[in-house]
Amino acid sequence: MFKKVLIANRGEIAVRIIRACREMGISTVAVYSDADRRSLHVALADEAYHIGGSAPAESYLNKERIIEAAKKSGAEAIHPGFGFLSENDSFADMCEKSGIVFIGPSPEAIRLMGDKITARKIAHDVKVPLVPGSDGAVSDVEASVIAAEIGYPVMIKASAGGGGKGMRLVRSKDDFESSLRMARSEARSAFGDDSVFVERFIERPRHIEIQIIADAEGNTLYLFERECSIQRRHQKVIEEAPSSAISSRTRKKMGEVAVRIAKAVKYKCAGTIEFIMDQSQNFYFLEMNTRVQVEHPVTEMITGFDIVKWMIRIAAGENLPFKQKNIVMKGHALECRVYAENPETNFLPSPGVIEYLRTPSGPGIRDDSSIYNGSEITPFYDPMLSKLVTWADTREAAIKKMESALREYIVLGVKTNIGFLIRTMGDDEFRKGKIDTGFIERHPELLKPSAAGTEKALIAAALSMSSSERTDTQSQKPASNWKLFGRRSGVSRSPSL
Amino acid sequence: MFKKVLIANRGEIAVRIIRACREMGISTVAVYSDADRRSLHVALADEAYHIGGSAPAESYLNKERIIEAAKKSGAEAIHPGFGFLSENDSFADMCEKSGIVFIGPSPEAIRLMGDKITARKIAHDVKVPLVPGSDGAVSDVEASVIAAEIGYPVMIKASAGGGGKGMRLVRSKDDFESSLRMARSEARSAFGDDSVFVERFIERPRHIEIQIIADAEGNTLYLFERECSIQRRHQKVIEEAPSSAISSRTRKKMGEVAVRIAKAVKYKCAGTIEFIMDQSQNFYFLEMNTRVQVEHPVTEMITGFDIVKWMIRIAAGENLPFKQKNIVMKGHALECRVYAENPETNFLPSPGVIEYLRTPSGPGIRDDSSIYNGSEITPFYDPMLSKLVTWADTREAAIKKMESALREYIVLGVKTNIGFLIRTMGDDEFRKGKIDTGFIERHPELLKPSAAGTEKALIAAALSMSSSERTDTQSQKPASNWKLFGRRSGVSRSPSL
Amino acid sequence: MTYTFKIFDQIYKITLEEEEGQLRVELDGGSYAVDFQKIEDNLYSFLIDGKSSTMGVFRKGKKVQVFLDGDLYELEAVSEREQRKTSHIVSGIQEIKSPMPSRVVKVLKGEGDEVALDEGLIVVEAMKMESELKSPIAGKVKSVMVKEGDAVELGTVLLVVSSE
Amino acid sequence: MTYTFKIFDQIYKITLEEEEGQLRVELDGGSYAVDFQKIEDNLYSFLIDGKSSTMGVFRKGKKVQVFLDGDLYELEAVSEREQRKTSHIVSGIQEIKSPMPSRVVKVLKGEGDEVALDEGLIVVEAMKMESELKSPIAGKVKSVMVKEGDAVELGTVLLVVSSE
Repeated sequence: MFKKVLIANRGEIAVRIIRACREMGISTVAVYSDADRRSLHVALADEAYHIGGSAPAESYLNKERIIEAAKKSGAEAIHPGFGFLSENDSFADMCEKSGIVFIGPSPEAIRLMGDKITARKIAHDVKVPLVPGSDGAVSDVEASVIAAEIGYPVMIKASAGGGGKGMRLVRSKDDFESSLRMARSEARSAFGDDSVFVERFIERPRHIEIQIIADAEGNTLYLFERECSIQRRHQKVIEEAPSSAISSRTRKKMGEVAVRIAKAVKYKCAGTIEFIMDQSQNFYFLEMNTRVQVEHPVTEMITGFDIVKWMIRIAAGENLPFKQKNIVMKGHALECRVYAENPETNFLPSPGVIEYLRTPSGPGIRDDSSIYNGSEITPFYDPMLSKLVTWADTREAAIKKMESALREYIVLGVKTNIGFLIRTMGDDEFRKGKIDTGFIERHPELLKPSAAGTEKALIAAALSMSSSERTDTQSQKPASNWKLFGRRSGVSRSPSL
Repeated sequence: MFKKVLIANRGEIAVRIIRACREMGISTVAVYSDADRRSLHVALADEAYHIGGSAPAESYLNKERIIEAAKKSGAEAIHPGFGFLSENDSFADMCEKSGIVFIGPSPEAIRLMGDKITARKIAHDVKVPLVPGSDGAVSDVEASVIAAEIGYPVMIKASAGGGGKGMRLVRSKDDFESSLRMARSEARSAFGDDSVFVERFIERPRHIEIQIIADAEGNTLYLFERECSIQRRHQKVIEEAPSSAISSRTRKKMGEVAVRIAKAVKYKCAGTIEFIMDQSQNFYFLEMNTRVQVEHPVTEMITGFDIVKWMIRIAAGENLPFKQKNIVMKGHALECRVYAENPETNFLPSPGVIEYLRTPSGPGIRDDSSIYNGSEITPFYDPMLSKLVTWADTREAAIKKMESALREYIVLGVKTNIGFLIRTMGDDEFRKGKIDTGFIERHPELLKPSAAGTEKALIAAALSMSSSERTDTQSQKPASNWKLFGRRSGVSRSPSL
Repeated sequence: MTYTFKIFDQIYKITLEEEEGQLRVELDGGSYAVDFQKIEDNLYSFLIDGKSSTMGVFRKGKKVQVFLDGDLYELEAVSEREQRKTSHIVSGIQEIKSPMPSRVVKVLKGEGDEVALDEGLIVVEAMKMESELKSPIAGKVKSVMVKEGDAVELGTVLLVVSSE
Repeated sequence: MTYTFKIFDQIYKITLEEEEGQLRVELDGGSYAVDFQKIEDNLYSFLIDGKSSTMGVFRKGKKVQVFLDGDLYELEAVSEREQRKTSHIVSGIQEIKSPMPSRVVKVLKGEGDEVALDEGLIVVEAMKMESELKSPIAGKVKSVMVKEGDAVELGTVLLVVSSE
């Protein structure tokens, strides 16, 4: 096993990987940008190296600086997390050439699956159904012709993309040109490549993905599905496992298809095959993510399988001691991504300092987070604060647990989507599992604070007005109860704020 | 199912029960003493009623005030938690007579098992082995005669006791008199009854207990064992499930014995049968706790069974839909009780305000706690801050996870036993499972900070001396990174504290 | 003491009074006993007729934000005179402000350009996500304050559009 | 700047100096590059030769407490003269102080009573747990400051014992 691993990432996924390493007795090396000196991944790692400016291009995308930090620290392997360099085949190649193990699949597998057009060809070759669309990157003119051919609505997607960047849904011909321009521009700034392709948009589609894991000997297992249909701006917000929409027959079929795709590229590592599914359980290959997924915890909760630890073990040469039949699922898990964003203004990010934080905990609660009291959400990176995960024996119980846990969350200093998540947990369609990727668009009422809290808010506001002149003297922490012993009741019923 | 439940307790167990109710759609009513107005159980409950002064006798032991609060709020049932009124048969009786369901066993079962001498008789009747000792409460003279008869070391125990109060180990005749006096005095102030009994002390004993659950129809299941051998001052500090010391044959035997005892008193509710076990897996009945146990989470983690929810369901008239064969265990769970106390001064409590708190989280971590940033540990109640629980596939992995999680814990403002717990997780005997109730006594080196941190502490101390004159200007929070954008590097390498 | 607030475009009157050492609130015809305790700066535990809530309270002049159950409620103290005003007519001169610290990716309209209601004016990027800001009125671009590549703060005026 | 501290009954010298904008520490023959950042009041993130630690630091006069990995390290700044002093001889007059806020349950010895080393003097209770405080020396009880039932603060002198 490795003695030391460098984590080429930040935020909660860096923390997740550092925790896995600590528990395995592996020393950890963090890297950080100017903006991240106070971040939790720096605090929790054994060592930390500064690698450049706050903009990702100057630090977390700076391959040379990261390799340099690995060499300086003596790390034998690099875990890339997700985003940044995780699906960059040339970085995986550089690691190999520097004698450092890249904790992920081969550069070749990344390259093949990283290009969506190649990936579709591979899937097609192993008889996996595909959504009709352009056969590859297209010019502006071709794009509009193909869009007309397959019929609106269509999706425009960045060839090099992922995570919803450079992706646009176009419902009518009139919007096509401007959407194409936006998609290319986003693709260029996110991936340095503005190629896009076009495909049919499936009405009320569900996003279902299969988690797979494979070792160097080619043992390839599927860890069942995740349903990730609740999305905003084409980014997942709520994920769950298992999906309430598929039969065990479909589950098995999807799992076997996923394993077939992985084997086609001699895949070795954890990976995810994403599918789009229509309302009749017909599924089509979307893409493969050749890395750990944001939403991997829900799979861990229902299987008891630690995906991150196994990625590290496989990279270190261990083989999976399980067979497919040893992988069983129990109960239901739900993940809510808590973002520093404002649902009322189309989910605009809300950077700032976490002035006060109280997180939910207790039975069946898992909080994968990188925030703490006093931590800072900068505008340089994804505004995800935490992944709140619940497990219970049924979907209904997991939803109730999530709703209750979200109500315990207190985050002051930045706006969050917690209220929106609470309302979604209470939504009748959501509870019944009637979800698809258009769910949020269809439910604008979930975005606004509910009027239910109006009276309470009014009382709090009135008290704050009445106490304006005393703010300064009241801003200290209350004295210890021990000291207040004698004069307790006066304090307990203080009539003004 | 109940619409509203009153929780007649405080601290983390009140929070645990409130969370269970919230998730079941039951409204919750908290009660609080003067010292607890700002406590988490008050914040998380739907309603809260003040019931008196900070001393337990004036509030959490005040039966009339609690029943009054239940009637006023319209609560249909009362959950007593542990400690306080949880094993008070007259309170259970009062509830019944007031038309309020007591979430626990019948007053009769509490009464029978609450008196240790009666409990021993019942166990003896159903052929459960007992530790040799006095047959009941004894006078000072009788006590010393019996002690001499069964041979030192002997234990003195309060008849009405529990939780280590009024309990004393006596290793030689010389100490007997003073120990007896202390035990009686503690028993009197804790339970209002100074009767004690005497029994043989088993060398290097392990404390093993069986969790049972029984419904009104008499379906009685055992949820396997917990090992609670790591104790200080006769109070449990670290618990785990399963025990690494017992064979599956012993496990089954103990489970069946426990069910026999429960059935003998027509037990209905969750309960725990405590045994003392010698190094050859011979076990003797100690006592039955007719309530939820502090350490119930480890059982929940390995079985996926929610003990608190089932207590409520059974009290509401539901029956267990499981058979013994449906209860399976998976993996290993560990619980560490994090106390505000100083291990170096024989675990003296350390009350105060939590000035800063950062808790561990992530996969396999469960933190049952009632503290938060700014909360207060008063000298009126048990100084337990949190029960940190880890789950992993093996005991070794659960220990490593616990060690890593404990290192993430930051609590400023009060002294804690976290360092002691970290060192215990790293102790060779503990890792090998060579534990017994004398473990902490045998390992005084675990109580003191390790010298490993000396250099780091010296560096921090020197920096604090060098910065004395600048303390005030530095005491603000750092400005937003966004604002510091341009002058970042100067700040990031600030050469003085 | 009576206060008047606007929230969700509704006007509410609320009265605070002390009665035998107990704070009482009159609101919308109801009367409530209120007890509260400070938890930390800006964070309070409330018991309103025995019902428990933890709320964050942030006041800046006449505006008060209240954090409750994951939501931020925005209230505004209003005077008698303001209560009679109807909501703003969206016309006249409109400033397009940056909704957060961001970078200007593309300026879609120049000075003097005609714009339709909801037509895109400018594209900004923050946290790797692009947002197109649209015109709240039909009219003409009066001035453009920024150029592509500029880093802008929250509230920076980017363009001014006029309906005249 | 050089500081001298006592910790675990050992004396250490530690030197801080700035070198090309980088803080360096000399300690026990080793030299370390130190970078630190404030997290909150009294809490700092340290990188010592690239090794990461989060430490709480509390200073009161010459005493410094450092929180690290669940432990509280107690350090004391010492002068040259103090370094030569040996540890206190446990004799003379000893004050028995309350180790925490508590209640006096039983006073076991009265004024003038003889006491042996480690003999019980007084029983106090806090958080429902009784503790017997023992005599650190053999001698006589000089005075008793409290009576049964008294509530006492941390550090309150309960009894005075003298070896003479």
